[in-house]
Amino acid sequence: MSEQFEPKIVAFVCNWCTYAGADLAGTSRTKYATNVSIIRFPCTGRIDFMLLMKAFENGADGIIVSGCHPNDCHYTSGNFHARRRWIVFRSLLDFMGFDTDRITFSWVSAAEGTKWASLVNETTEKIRAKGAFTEFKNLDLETFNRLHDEAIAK
Amino acid sequence: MKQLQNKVAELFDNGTISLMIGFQNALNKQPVPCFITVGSQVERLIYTPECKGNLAVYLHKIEVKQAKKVGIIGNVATLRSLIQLTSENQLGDIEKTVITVNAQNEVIIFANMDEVEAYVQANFPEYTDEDKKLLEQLNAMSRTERWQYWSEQFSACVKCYACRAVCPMCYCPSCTVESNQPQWIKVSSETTGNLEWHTMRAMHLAGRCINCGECGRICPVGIPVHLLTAQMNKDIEAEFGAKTGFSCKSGYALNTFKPGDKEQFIK
Amino acid sequence: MARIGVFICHCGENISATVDVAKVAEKAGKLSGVAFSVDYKYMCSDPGQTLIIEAIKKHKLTGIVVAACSPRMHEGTFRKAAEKAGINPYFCEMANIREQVSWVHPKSDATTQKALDIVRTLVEKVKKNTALFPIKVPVTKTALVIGGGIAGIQAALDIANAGHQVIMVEKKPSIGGHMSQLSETFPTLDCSQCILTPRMVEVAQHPNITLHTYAEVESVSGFVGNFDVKIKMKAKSVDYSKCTGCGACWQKCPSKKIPDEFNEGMGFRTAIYSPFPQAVPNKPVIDRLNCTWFLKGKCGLCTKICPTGAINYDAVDEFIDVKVGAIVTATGFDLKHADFFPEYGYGKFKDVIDGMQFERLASASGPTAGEIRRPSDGKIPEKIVFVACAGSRDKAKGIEYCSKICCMYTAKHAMLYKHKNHEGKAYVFYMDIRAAGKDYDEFVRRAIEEDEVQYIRGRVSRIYEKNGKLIVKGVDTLMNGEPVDIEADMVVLATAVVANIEAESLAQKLHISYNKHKFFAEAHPKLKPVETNTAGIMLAGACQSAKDIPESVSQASASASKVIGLFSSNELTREPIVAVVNRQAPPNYTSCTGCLLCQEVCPYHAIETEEIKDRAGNVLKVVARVNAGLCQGCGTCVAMCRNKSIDLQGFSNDQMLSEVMALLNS
Amino acid sequence: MEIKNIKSTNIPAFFDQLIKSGKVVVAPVLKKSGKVFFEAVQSYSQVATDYIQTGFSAKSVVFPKVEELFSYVKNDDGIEITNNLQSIPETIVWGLRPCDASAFNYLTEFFLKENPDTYFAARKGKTTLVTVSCAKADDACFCTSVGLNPGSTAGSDILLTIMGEEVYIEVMTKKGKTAVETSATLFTVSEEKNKEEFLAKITTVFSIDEVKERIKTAYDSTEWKHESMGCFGCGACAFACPTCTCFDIQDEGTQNKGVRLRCWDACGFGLFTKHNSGHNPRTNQTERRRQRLLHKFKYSVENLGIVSCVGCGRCIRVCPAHLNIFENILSVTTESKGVNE
Repeated sequence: MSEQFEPKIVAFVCNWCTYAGADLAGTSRTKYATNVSIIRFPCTGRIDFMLLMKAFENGADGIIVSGCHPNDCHYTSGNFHARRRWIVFRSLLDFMGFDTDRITFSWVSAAEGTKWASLVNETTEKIRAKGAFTEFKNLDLETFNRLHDEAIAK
Repeated sequence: MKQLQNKVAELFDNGTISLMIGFQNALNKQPVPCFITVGSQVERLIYTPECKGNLAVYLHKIEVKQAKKVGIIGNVATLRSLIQLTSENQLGDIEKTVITVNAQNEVIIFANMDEVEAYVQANFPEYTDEDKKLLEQLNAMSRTERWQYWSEQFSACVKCYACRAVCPMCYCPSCTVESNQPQWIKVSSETTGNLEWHTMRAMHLAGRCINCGECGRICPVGIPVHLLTAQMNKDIEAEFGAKTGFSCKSGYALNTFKPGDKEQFIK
Repeated sequence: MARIGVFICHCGENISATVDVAKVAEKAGKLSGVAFSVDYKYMCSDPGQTLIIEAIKKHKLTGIVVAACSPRMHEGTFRKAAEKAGINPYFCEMANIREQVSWVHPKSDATTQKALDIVRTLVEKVKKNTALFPIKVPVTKTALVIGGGIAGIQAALDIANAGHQVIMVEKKPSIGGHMSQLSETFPTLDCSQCILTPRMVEVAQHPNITLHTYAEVESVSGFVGNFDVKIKMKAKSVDYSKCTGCGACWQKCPSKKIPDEFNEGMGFRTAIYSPFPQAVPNKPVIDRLNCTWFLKGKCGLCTKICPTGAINYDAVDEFIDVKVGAIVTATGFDLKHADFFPEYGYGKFKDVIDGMQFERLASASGPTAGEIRRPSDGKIPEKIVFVACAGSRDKAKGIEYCSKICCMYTAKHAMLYKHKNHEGKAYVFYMDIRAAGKDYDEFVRRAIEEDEVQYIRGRVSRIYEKNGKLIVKGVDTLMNGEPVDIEADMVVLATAVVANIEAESLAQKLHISYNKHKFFAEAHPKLKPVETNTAGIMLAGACQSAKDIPESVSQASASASKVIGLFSSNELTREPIVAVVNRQAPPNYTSCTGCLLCQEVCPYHAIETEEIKDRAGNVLKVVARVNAGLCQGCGTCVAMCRNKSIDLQGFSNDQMLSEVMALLNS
Repeated sequence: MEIKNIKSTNIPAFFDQLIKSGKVVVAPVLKKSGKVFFEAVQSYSQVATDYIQTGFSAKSVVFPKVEELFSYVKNDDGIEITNNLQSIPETIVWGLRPCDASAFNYLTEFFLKENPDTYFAARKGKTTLVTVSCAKADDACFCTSVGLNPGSTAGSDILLTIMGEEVYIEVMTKKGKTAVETSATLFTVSEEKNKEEFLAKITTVFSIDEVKERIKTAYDSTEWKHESMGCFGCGACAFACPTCTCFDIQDEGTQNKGVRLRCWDACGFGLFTKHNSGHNPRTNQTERRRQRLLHKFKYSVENLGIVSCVGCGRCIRVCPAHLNIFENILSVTTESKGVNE
């Protein structure tokens, strides 16, 4: 039996809602997959799209971006700004042929520990089914010292 | 041509400008930028439909800023740059005199930015047929084909940053691509880093790019980088109804929001 | 060179049961830049903190990572420990390996690996941390109290008595709130107005309190210690500096048939009116929507009659700007009524009333002078049915919460009725009796046992009229669900307590959060029950959730003590998690381009402009500057600044990118 | 030097023999963008023949845009360092122009004269240059002004000159000879011929000797400012240039593994001379462009005795602002005749 693929997933979450929601999942002892690790931001508004790019470049197979539901933002509008940024970013990624399905956007409130757990599980399953993210790695192989390495590979 | 030269000479004579940024003919018959500092040099000035270069970018040059009173000529794309730059508070320190030549070959000297706005709004450009075709082709591709297309394009990028250098909207004194603390993007030119660079550039210009197309036109390796921002502008206009380089007071699509922005992609 | 200490907490067995803490400590010890690593049973305990402090000193640590519970739990604890050991507290980070690892994953290698990954991530972050120092901001020692009900009154008096200035804003013509409408109060049955009105007068006469009635908060800007509030003074059409409150005007006013809000529509008032006899201030306002002068342009009787010439039809809404350091929000609640209970016939049958209407009927100052008479024909009812939980705890009605006060006031109503009509019969339909307060259960027992109020556990399905009687159809669940039909003369619904209708718009002005029922949200349900998430704004009373009088008063006093605490020093210390615009050597001075596209993004209007000048005073460029007093540290400006000229202290670009890299590169 | 002939119809056969020899063959390829670039190819059918000049020069064969100097891995035993020197393949560059070939002479001097550069030496030692002389030129070409011509053999291992049906072969070096020997039967011995009529006619725009002399005092010319006004400060000219050698050493990696890279850089970038303090000795584009041009015509002459501009005209063709190097040189040397301002 072949070992099942365990994707690496990074979650970019806001401190006030989703991080607290993830804490609640813990306090409620709700079990979920180990594949997702959280990086805590003050607000979804703080999440720079470049950090998502860097996560993929450094080997993430999938990403979760999650914050407060609309109108619930601790800072009143950070999540609204984030939402607009993601609308544009997704359309750019899609135009470049990037699989935007590898990024899961979500609103998880401080009260939604269960939603957090199922979000993690569903995302893990989705990315597991997609397999490892190799597009960036392949690019590097393709071009690094291109003239020469290609020849050596032959 | 004579009309333009006379009018510019007049501007020098009455002290309205001390520097004129325009076009002149050069050896390979291509119009090239020229910088005129005295009225007697105006006979170098030309303006033809081939003068597509976006001279607005020069307004960020320290030497130009020092001239204070600057005349600048350009097509609608250039005028849009000026509008967008005004909305981003970038032209406050220059007294500029904006000139264009319309389809009837009349020289227009705008009295103020309101007039520039009115002219731009009346002559708001469409995407060029070529760009339209390319965008259509790209959008008709499957996602993986697009990925293939762009990875091949970006693998040729040498990070000469000519795309950035010619862009009037890329005026940051230090660019994030050059930041090394933290290092967002590798200095070396390899495809992932190149792709990150162009992604970042497109995101930073999304909703700000005025579609002059210079970046794609001048790329020494022929990457049509302008298509990225062109597509972004298309999407942003469709999604949020925002036009770039349209009004000095119109906002930036990405620093505002509507509570009802779409979110079906958010779980 | 960084010398990081890593401290892995077992949290008893909460962490060590599923995470191999010894292995995490061992592996963490090998990470580059880590000088010390240890695991311990309870890091947050005194010996645990001592261990950290000693390790910092002994190993000359430059930063620490405590891998334990959520930073939301103990970040403060460990930062203090770091500070005690002599390093800047912001060189302490917490790796959450309890709530987000040990409690959610089974014991396995993957769980231990995840704990280690998180530790490594935070080690890399802390390496990029910088020393941060608390921000000091001056405090304006004036408090704004929004709402003049019992909660607002209590808060205002407490703050004012502590020697600070208070500005009270009340939207109605008089303070007093719902409490002024009540007849008697549970569980003592003392007269509500008797205990309230002296407090109202005290507010009006207090030298430290400025009272603005018939006024509303228009906008709020600024930040803790330094709020700028615009107050809308609605046109009263009466000049209070001239008015003596003699009452001649409202006695003569010809528009007399206006339903009286104070009496819950069961009496009438005039167009120029003071809401009730003990109103504070006891001066009238003109209800322009019902005044003949304003409707038809004629009448003017009150002007003619006013002995001091105080009537001013030309008065307009005025706005005043005040500067306050803290805000107490005490805007109270509303009761659900009209059309919410078609099955109970409310609004259709005159004798189906709500609890507040009953209060007015029972009140000596009410429309029946305290005699309980039914609204339809003025007869004294022989049978009254009280329905508790009318709307509350009813998912179908969209209100799943308990309104908390109804069990008690229903018992009180039944009692009051029985005291006034010894022969009358009182029935109470209830779901559960929630009488958990001092002397509360005794009170309910008294109603049942001494006053013979008949309690029926079950819900009322329908109320209809038959032969001049109200037929109440319900079930008695204690009698195996046997149907119960009662022919009543009057029905009183203990309708649900809901948020003030203007709560949402006020919350948006104040930038405070609220729950889905529009009740304002406290900063922490247990530990910060009176603060909001916006520093300097406190909650008092039923605007937060349904509360009775003692609870509202306690919370008001708690809010007041928070405000007094805030005002106890001349400046306020704020967390330095704020955005900053970078500074560079000339000739750039800063990489900020001055595009100012960030200004629009900031929810707190914290981004200002700054002129950069050369030595001769010439302006070189205009760039952005963050007002550290206003900035709340969300970082939205940081993510949208194209060339990273703005960074967020504590969550800087360098830190966040290091975290991403470290998490993914083992 | 050996002189040979080959029928032009046999060129593909010769080319395929070179590929079969197991060496990497880098040749001009027409890209989708309509521009011609050097690329490793597998057959002659991929090779572009109708071009004046490739977009970029062939310098990347010996001086790649990104070159790994070494890589390191940290493990329990310590740090392990490895480099690629041993795996650099034998490479043939096909179809470069005489100007480019002569640029290799400059590159060799630059990298090997003092403190020889191991990486360059290894690559150069394994590279054979098969040059094709120019039958066509454009307005940007000015090799004749810098002492070269469309048929120069300088730097080449083999120079091919197409003379109608015949191709005239000048085998200059041992490496060239080895290349020819892969298909010895295709070649016939030839007598020396005059290539002149098969070469492009290129206008000489200035006398290099005069320029070399006058530029000595051109540093303070006010013309630099006028000539550099249009310069945006991108690196297109430097990256396209066959003799620009600016590089930047970059370490890329994480805690436990990484590489040290040599990447192309350009003295025209504002960042090139920027100090950590924020101070930048070259404050504006005028100074940066002057540096680039003086390096080509003055500093490299002083240091290595070579004018390091080969007149290929690439910088003129790629410049987004259409700046023209020889016009610039002419103007700064003309104006500064005699006096310094």
